[in-house]
Amino acid sequence: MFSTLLNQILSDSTGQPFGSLQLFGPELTLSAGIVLMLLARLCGIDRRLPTHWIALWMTFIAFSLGVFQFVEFSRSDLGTVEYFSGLMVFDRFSALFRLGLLLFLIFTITLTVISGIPDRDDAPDFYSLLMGASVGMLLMGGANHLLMLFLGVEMSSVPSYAMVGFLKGRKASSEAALKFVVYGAGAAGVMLYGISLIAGLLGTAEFPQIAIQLQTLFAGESAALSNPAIRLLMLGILMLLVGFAFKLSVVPFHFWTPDVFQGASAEVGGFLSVASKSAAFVLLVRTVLAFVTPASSADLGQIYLTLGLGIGVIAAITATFGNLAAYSQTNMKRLLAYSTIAHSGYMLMAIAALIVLRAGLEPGSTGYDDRCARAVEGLLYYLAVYFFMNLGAFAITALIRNETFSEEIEDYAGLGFQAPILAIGMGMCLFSLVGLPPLGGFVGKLFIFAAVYDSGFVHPLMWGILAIGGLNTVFSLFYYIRVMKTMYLQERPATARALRVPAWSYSGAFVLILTLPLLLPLGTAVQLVSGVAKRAAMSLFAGL
Amino acid sequence: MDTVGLNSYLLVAAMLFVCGVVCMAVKRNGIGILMGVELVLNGANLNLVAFARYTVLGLDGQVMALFVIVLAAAEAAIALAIALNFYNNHLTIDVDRGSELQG
Amino acid sequence: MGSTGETLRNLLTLAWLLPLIGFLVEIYALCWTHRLSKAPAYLAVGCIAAGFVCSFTALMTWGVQTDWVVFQSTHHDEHHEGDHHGEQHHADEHDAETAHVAEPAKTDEHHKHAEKAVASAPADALAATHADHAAEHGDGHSEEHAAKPTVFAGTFYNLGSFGPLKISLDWYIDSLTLVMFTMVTFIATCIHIFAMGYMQDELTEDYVDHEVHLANHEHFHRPGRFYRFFSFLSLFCFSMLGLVLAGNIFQVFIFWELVGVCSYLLIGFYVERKSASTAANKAFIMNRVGDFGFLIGLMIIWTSLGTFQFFDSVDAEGHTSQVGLFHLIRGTTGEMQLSADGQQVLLQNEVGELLTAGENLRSIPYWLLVTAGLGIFAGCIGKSAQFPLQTWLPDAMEGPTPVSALVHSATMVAAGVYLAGRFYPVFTPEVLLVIAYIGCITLFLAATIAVVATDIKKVLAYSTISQLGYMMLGIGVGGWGAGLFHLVTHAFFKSLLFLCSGSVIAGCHHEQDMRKMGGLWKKMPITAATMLVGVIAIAGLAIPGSQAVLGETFAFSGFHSKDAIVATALAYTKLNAVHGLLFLAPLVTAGITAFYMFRLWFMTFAGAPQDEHVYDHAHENPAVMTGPLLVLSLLAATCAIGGESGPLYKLLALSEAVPAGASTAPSSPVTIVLPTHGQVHAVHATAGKFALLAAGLGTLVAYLLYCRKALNPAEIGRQFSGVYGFLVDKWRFDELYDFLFVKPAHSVGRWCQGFDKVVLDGVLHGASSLVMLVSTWDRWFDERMIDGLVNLVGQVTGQAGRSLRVVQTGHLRQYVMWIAVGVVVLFAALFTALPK
Amino acid sequence: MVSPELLLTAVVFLPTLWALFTAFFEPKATEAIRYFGLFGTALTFVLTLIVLWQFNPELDVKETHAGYQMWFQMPWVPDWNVNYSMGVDGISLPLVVLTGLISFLAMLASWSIEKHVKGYVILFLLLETGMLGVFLALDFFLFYIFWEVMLLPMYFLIGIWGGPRREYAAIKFFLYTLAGGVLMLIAMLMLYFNSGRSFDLITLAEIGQGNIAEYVFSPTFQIAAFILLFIGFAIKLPAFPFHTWLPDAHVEAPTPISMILAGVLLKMGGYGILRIAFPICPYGAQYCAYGIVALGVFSIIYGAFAALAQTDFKRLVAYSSVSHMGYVLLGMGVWKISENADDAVYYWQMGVSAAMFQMIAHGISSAGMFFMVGVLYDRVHHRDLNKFGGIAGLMPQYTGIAAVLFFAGLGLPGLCGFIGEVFTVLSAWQYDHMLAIIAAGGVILTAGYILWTIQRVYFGPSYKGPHAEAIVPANSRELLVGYVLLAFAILFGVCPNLLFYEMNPTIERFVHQVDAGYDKALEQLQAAPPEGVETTWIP
Repeated sequence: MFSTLLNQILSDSTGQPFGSLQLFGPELTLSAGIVLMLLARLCGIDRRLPTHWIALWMTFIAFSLGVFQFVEFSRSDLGTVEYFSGLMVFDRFSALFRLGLLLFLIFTITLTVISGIPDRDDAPDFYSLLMGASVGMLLMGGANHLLMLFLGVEMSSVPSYAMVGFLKGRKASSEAALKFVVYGAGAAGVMLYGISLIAGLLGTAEFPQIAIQLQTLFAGESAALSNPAIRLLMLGILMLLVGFAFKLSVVPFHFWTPDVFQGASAEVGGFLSVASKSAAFVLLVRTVLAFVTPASSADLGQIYLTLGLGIGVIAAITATFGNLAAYSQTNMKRLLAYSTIAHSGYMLMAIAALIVLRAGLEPGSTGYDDRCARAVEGLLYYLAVYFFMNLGAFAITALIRNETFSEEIEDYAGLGFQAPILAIGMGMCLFSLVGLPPLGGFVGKLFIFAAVYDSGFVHPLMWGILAIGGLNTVFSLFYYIRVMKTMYLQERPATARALRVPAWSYSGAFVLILTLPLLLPLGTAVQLVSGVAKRAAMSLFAGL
Repeated sequence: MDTVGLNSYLLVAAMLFVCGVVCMAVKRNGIGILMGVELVLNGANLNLVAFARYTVLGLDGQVMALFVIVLAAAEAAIALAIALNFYNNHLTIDVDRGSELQG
Repeated sequence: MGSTGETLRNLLTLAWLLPLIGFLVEIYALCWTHRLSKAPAYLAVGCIAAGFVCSFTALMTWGVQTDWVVFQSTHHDEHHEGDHHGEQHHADEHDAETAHVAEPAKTDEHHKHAEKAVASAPADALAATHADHAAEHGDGHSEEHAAKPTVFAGTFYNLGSFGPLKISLDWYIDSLTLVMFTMVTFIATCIHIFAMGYMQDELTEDYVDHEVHLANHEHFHRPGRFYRFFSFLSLFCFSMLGLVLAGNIFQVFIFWELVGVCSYLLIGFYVERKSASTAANKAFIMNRVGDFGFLIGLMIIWTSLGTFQFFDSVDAEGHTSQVGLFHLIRGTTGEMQLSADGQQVLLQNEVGELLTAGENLRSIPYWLLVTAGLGIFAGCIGKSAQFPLQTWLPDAMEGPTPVSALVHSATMVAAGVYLAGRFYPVFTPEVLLVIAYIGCITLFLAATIAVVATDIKKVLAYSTISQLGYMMLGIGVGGWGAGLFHLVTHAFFKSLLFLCSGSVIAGCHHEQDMRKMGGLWKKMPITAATMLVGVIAIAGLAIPGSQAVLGETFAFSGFHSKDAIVATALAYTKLNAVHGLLFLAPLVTAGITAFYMFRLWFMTFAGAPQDEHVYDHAHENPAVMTGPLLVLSLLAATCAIGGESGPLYKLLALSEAVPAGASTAPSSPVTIVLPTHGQVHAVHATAGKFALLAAGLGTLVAYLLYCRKALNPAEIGRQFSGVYGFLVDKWRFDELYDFLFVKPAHSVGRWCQGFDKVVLDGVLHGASSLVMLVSTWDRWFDERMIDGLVNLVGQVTGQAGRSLRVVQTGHLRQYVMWIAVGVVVLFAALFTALPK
Repeated sequence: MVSPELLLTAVVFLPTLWALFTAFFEPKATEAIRYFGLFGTALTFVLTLIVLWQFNPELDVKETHAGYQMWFQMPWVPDWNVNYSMGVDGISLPLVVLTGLISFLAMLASWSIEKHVKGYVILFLLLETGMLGVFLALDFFLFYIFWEVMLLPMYFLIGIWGGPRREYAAIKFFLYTLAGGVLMLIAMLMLYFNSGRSFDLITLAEIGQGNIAEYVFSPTFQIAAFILLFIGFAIKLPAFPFHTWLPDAHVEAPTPISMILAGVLLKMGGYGILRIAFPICPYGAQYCAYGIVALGVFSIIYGAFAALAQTDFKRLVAYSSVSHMGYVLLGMGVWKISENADDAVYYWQMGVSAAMFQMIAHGISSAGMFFMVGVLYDRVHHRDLNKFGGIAGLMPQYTGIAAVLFFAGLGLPGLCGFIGEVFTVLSAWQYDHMLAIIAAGGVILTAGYILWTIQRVYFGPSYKGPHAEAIVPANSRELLVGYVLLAFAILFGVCPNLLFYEMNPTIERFVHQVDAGYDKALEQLQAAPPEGVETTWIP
């Protein structure tokens, strides 16, 4: 039995060309990297070979593996591969996510190297935590089981708690970490409780089984709230969603976000805001698709539709809240935290649209899968854009902090002409966050809005949500442009420290590499990424 | 209600959960809050095990519970470390003292 | 159209464009090279004189072409002649425009239509005229000239076309055009020459403007602007000639505005003087008020009739592609065709057939046509300074005197009358009535103000307004020829008068107050003599009984033309007794006119000098200024020779588009009957006697008051101080308009401004502060509300659960608490939202 | 023949390329950067002239692509059916050339910019790309991108190089336009999802006009879409009550940017209405026509009154823009459907032509007026109307040009403003008598505020404000800009047919197509009452 298991893990005993461990390669590489770094410190190698090189190289290897897998997998005709006896799943969707995440990791590590945030002593710990959290996120991306869902969430969260508190000797940092861990743990507890309810009710925790079990459970029974099973199920789903809401900082589970982002270093903030959100969204898509299937009975479909609309409303509230609350911020990181909340709202609209379309459209009607896939595609595209624009904003905040020792917006005055590369980069990121063409943020927002509009054909409330989304674009302009205004329209005080960040420095090059993709390809050569995103999104539906 | 059935377990688990949540909400001591977290997690664990026993969830539930226990341990470790850090900076473990970040 | 048309077009176009070329050269070349030489003046004079030669040649060409029809009907007795001209003209005009079609049978057809038109004409009051009319057509008189067109028209180029709608620059030449061209270019030439002397002092690098006082009590110094004056004059001549040459009403509007702006530039020539620039603004804006009406008229015509052209345009194959306005409204006979209920005016084509659109007859509602006519006339009111827009013209005297002579008496202000005449076929009787009354009010009102005016130019300005009122009245009472006749004669004597006053002013070193003059005839004999000619002309004096001796009344031009107007007015009043005022007012005013004009002359030239300083320095002007005076006085005396049998009147009358008396008064509240030529002629002698009597009386009073000093005018002024003050204040129109329009406009402007600032921006700012408020509220909500809620829940939990110490809030715990609260709230929400 | 892909792409992106090159200049080499930028705008202008030269207005419609010449289409985002598609017709061509011209002149007027010249030139050139792109794009997505692309450069151009209240003005401009853009975006999505996923303006217009059987824009749908689009464009136009950004933006913007704003940016509103709102939603347009006309008339009067109350020279000119752009709305809206007058459509055609003409004319005259204000401001650094006077004596040649340009704004015959204003008003009578009369009343007010301004600024014995010593006659660069604008003002005033010739065939086709589109929508409405928005879907 053990040999069978081993065999199953190592080879393609599931009848597929990809072995489980092979598919798990990038995660393994990262784990190996963690071990290597810790060993290196043990042996004192880190005094000669800076730890970040190990982190960078191992991540790069993992990335290469990911690329290899992606290419290989794209060549094959396989839609979905389950591995680790169905705990994990591999498809183009997760392959793409994996690529993106690893690339993001490379960027983050590079950023930390440039900005020098972990000092030499702490580097192994920091990078271990970073890569460990990434492993957790990778698990989230491929989770095919409620347990993996929980494990992924926790594995990504727990190292994050530590990273937030990494600015030693800073009150704010430790406070943020404590808040984060308590809040996170509480949310995780609620989520786990929800998972236990769902698993118990359905008698299964495997995603593909959930829909089938739901069918059998409610076969012949009314799926209305009068049915206690439904009440229990709803409670479970709600608690599950609370866990997601925490990860995504959706109102009213967002309270940790500003405090944590302000307390943590900008680099960590960037990592949290992009990677952890992306992973959560990817996982949410998977979860949603596990529950909401074309096979859902009409009653259940109605319930899901209501749920989807509810999520839409919450998304609208989140976006509005985030944008409004960002107005009165004076700290750049805190502002970006609220902006993160707002953008979670936008992206959650895509999820709402997905649920509404999935539950409300007549299964088998023309373009049923395609229309749902477009919602996911929009989300993916937005995540891709978000990757660059939000990391860019945090990175530039970090770089400016390194120069001016301040993260207060008022200290940015006149930077536009002293450090043009940083200011222009910041401008591109922020305007992309607003959603102005020809930057990627516009295209992403357009795709999401398109999906939301499309779902409006199912229920007009979604059009209202779209209108609020549009309005929010205008709201958001104010506080983003306030930063630009400070940088360009105000004079730098004579007493302020002059700074020079030339374009040909590492920082300059990094900013360029990070922000140019917003314009090209994400903003203009849209097809490049949108094609990939579309195929990835379609792969979620082909198998169902 | 002669026999101890699934519902009894669930009830106990629910009580644990609620206790945990209340503990998290009202305790000022950081460690106390962490204990609340443990209560919540264990409530869920009890659920899982009970479901494993009484429903078709079977072994899955028990395995999940095991994993959760491990995770809880890891989480507790990190949380304690952070609490220690907090203590280092604030010379207290009273979470109410940490209100520098707000607004 | 044949070679004559082209010749005429070329000549007049040349005359029209020469001043423009002059303007461009003056303003862009000579201003740099010849600022201080007279070259700009020579160029301007050359251009306008060449224009006069061209115009005169054109007049001759036209005469030859038409076999001098003007002079051929002298064998007829006068009654016949009057009627005859109207009829003949119609035939001619009709033929002219279709001459190239060369249809021999056309004339007969034309008559047939004419008869048909008569048969269907509803207005019985005019039946006699119609019968007369038709009979005239039958008698063959007109046919001898049938092949000799008197109207030539065509298109220069297209401004824009929209489907079948076309707007173009056209030309339209008939005897009226030619007379106007010749008159304008001639007078302009004289005035240009005069101005060379008058503006002499501008030929300096350091011109001292004594009217402008600087803050440091010095006079204003500036370089002279001799060249600029002449360039503006040239531009004005171009615009004025363009107005006359225009072949469609839209083009008239274009040049209408252009003469307006030239007038603006010339009034405001002394831009440093606040009064000058204000007067310029006033002139332009008052004109714009009139143009507002003009524009409404244009809109109605354009929309209802689909064309602006006076004439029928012809496509390449020789078919009429667009019937002109005159034929649309009046057909070939000069009669309007009304629908059965009298509410619609049916449109006709170039041979008098009714036009159809689909199955319906094309028509324009009668009231719209009335409105259109009133609108166009509103433009005339503005341009000709008629009541109630008369106030700008006296102020316009701020311009140099040659400008007043050319622009504000002889030509531009007369353009309103010209347009009323040109557009006469489109006017309905109701419009004519309005025109008559406006003219009537104006002529009296202006004359009364002139009586008390003391500024020599202001007197002339009011006299101009009054005389323009006469012309309007003439046109309004159906005396088309009389009105335009007066236009031409007035142009001569009024430009003469203004130039004389200019000569006086120049001779007295820019003193304009008549109270400081007196006895100047000794110092300036030529000016005094020529001005006397002008005064007699405008007063309408004649030698009684000379008719018996000479075969016609011996009088200067003004007598003849004013006589014609008064006679028409009398005939009109006889037919429409209700409107008796239309005869009485001009008659009385004829007396007043004579009074104030002689008052002017006596105060200036006769008696003893009132101001020694002025008198001592006064001197006669050089020949360059007196020469034009002599030439103009000759013409002022003789241009109307022969009266209504003379060449000028007959030349003009040839262009009369609508037969006298031809009109239809449908079911409108006012019934008006217009007099025919015959009816006018019948009362001519009577009217002439009345008019002469009035003028004589006026002259006598003036002589007694101001020459013989039989009474003290100042004493009379004191005795009637109420009336006197009222007249001196120009009937207080300026104050009224300021109160009614200017101040409210500024207030509304401020309101709009305030609305923008307070309401619109207020909404924006309010919204933004609301957002800020919500944003801070968010924050507050985060800090307080949640705290409070959590405290509450915490307390409740604590009391219900175990005994806890007093719960003290802390952020972190509240955050965590919110998880639980959130779940509960959301679950509750879900339960309410989900289907039960 | 140059290939259209290359030509039009070059027209649009040459300035961008130039901006890229400019980025490599040493920031201190200001003079070189200015000349380089000038060269770039000149080259772009030449390219627009080549487009003009290649355009043949008399070409039979069958030889063109639905009336568009130099049309091309390349897939851009095939998944979303977004195409890179451009072309010109009689509506866009004059505006393209105008953009080229005004940009060139504005760059020539930019010598007064002293600070951060490099950044200025780069942003200026990017702005030009946006403007040209808007006029050439034939794909809604592309159009929208260009539309929004202008925002950023404009924001910074006002915000950095503007006057004292520049931050406020810049954000106000940004906010208004972005809000309009969001409405347009929603409308764009509506159209996209109801047309079988098409952004192609030609296809959308065909559907809107009922020429494609599979898809129908129902009347209610058209009304909703039209209102969204219209507000989006009316903000840019700007029409009351969306106009308050304009005075602030104009006043605070540096002179060349005011020229661009008034000369080109405002035209985008009108262009958008003609290119998108009307053809795609004929029923909606007809439904709202009265509102459009009323709004136009109200803007005319309101702008004129507000101008009368100004004491700031530039603000006055800005309000005059509100007034003048009201004529554009008026001309476009006079679309009367009447059963017994078949030729009403010709009056509408005249209205549309005149509105187009007014846009061009206003582009010339208002750009000129702003430049004239700027020339004075450069010298005396204030704009208080009550503190001028006597400029005519001090700067005679400049005053001559200024007077003519102001008279062009006043609508004096022989100058470009006249044709646009009077033709629109002439076309309005058949639509509504009362509104036409009110609009005609605008001529009095216009004369009032313009003459009063001229009197206060140019006339009078002496200059009353500060910095009297700085008033020197205009230099040759300023005169060049002035004379070029003057020449065009006179040229179009005397020979309006030069413009009408280019536009008329297109506009004639436009009105007839839209008219027919309305009829079809009406038939549909009468055949079956609408029941909400219909869903159409093609994978």
